[in-house]
Amino acid sequence: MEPFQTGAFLTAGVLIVAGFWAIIMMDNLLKKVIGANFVGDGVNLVLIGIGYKPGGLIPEVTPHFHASAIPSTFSHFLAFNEFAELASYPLPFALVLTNIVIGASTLSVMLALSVVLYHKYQTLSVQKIFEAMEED
Amino acid sequence: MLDKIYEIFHDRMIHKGKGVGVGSGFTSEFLMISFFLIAGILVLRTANSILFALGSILILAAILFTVPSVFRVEKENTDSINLTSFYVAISIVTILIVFFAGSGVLI
Amino acid sequence: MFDYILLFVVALSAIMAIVQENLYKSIVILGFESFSLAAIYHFLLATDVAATQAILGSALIPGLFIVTLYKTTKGRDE
Amino acid sequence: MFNSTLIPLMVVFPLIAAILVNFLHKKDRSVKTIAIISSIVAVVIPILTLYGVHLFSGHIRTESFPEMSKLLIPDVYMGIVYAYGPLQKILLVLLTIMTVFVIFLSLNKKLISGVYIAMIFISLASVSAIILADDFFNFFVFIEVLTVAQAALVIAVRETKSHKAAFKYMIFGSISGGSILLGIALLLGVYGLLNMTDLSNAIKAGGALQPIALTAISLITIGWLYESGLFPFHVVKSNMYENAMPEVAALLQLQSKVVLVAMSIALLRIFSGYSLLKSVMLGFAIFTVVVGSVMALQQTDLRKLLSFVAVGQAGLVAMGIGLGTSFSISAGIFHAINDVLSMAILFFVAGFIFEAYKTTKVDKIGDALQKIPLVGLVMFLATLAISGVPPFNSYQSELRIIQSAVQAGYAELGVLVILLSVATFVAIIKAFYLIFMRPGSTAEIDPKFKGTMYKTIIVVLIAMCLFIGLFPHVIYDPIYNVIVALGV
Repeated sequence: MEPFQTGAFLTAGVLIVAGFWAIIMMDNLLKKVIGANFVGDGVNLVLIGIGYKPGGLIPEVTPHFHASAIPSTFSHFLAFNEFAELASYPLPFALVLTNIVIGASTLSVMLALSVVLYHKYQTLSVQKIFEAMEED
Repeated sequence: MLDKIYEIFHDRMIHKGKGVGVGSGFTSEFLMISFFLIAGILVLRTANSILFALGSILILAAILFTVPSVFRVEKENTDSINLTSFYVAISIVTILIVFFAGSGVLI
Repeated sequence: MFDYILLFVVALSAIMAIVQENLYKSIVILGFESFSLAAIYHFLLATDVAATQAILGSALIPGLFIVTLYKTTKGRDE
Repeated sequence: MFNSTLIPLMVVFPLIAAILVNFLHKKDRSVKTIAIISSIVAVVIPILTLYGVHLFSGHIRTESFPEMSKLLIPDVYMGIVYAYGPLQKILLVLLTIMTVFVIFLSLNKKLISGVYIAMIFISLASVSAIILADDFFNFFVFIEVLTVAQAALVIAVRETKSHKAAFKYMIFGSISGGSILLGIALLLGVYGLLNMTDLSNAIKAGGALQPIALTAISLITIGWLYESGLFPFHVVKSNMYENAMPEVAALLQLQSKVVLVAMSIALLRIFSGYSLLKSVMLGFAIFTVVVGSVMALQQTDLRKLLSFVAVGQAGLVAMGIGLGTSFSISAGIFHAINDVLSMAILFFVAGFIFEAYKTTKVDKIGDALQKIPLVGLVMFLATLAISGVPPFNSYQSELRIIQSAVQAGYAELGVLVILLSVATFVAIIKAFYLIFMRPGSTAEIDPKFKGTMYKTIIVVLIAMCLFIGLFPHVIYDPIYNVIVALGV
């Protein structure tokens, strides 16, 4: 494996562990939400790292590639097979785009809920909100 | 012995209002103890190792000494987010250990 | 070399954002982390993801966090 | 016309309905019309559709090349695939019929708005997609959408308790969503595939699992625990049921049981040769059964009691699936269907009582049998049904679960199932006695409330329970054939 890829996976591990730590251990509501954001970021980084190919082409940038490349006129273009061998693997990128959007929407719902809970209890501490006596 | 248990249950149940009687406390206690017995028998029967068997007998004895175990279960299952987080962490670790050790990767 | 430094920055800022006491600072660090992550996506040859992450992660999400923080503590220290 | 091209319509149609209803927010009459028409159409679509496989954008199976599949299985699917068979048909018809009932009950509330109905439609669409999808990432996306939609349905109650429940649900949802996606990412890294059928073939061809694949299994199992509301997450799930409106709670327990069935089958299909997974499922299921029924015995609020009973019954379903023989898996799925019906009756009764008395505390209400005799009778029958008394449906499935436990060599679990049904019966019949027969009520019944819709629906549902109990083979045989054909 390429060293940069290994580094990306290690960083993703740090992000995921830090996020889980924040979700499970932290007392502040916003810290928990920040932790959820970090978990999402770390998973995205793992997915992107899977698709990486060292020194490869960017699959979305088309000038490298033409389906019917003719050497005389389009000498700088590649045929599809050649392009597919050189480019990085684009499937995880599509997954990550979806996941970023889902993560942002979940995050906004959680933030809205924490505002509502703050207005009720006048605190952001999980201990105080969830251990408070229930009044009917 | 039985009077004492009845009194323990009565004292604990009295503040929960009319809805919960001593009978449901006894039913759930019976369910808990039979669950631990069943789990012990299962482990004894399926695991062939002496260590497992001894360990399960010890845990069983320890549980049978703390008879009103229902209240403990109830205390551990409140709406609190912290206790749930704790059990989630424990379960994640348990699942990882079981899968890795059971497939012979760790040991 | 720059890409490795970015990886280190992301890992460090994630930990700092979580151990930070002041919520404003931790949100600023969160935005910084998201932007560095977008740069890493660029080095990992995922330019479209990098653009999305740069917009969402370093503008929208910290903005939402700042609004939430303003609505909750209203300048009071906690 | 009635062919398998209708398959994606089961997901797309509720989504379109949701968007329409969402735009018509606050125009109550048109919201009602559109909701009723589109929910009935949503029932008709799965009945009319023929069995088959839908390939999105026409990507057929093609030869693999090294970039795609790192194990070189002969051919792979290139696009997203939806598969529709007898099991999917049963689950989808159940899901859509129950959604129609819930929408009919919700339409007469003051709470009603376009967005609320839209969330019900979105959750219907995502559960349909979870049932149909043969693609792991599509599965994950709709699980996340389902989490947000369910949380929104609970938030709409606008009480602090429901806000707390929804926040807890979403926080743990981010743990489970991250776990599932990380598991999918690791599987994608090892095998280069997302399609479940191909993944299963590739894992079979690959021999023993590597540590990375083991990590992936563990992470996806954590997600499975959350989605089905088993042991560490049972408090979160029961809190959701308790704080939603009771009829929406019926919908939520239906959805989580259907997701439990769909996700278990997906897991068992992908890691079919891996027996440790079944043991882990079984262990967590047994724990959930015991904790759920013990907690149900301690409650004084009818809604809270029913939510813990629902969690315990989900554990029973997972126990059937975790035993791992084809007999026990089909018995578990059959029990999921039966249990959803009888649990829904109980939740609708709770909804009726909540509407009539404005509370569900069992020690405040009393003497209700003279005022609402029909509801009392149906609740008694539903209690018999859920605790497995012979003419009703749960008897058939619990008997099958006990038989399969004995056949699999775990006779003790049969004893545990009997104990669970006794505990369930005690818990619910106690609430029934206190509400309907105990003299002296402190809460007053609302004289204006008629609840004709509630009464009609619970009578229809108890008739369905009785029908399945008398003719179990209509439902059970297709399930058993599917499970045997899957060979899990």
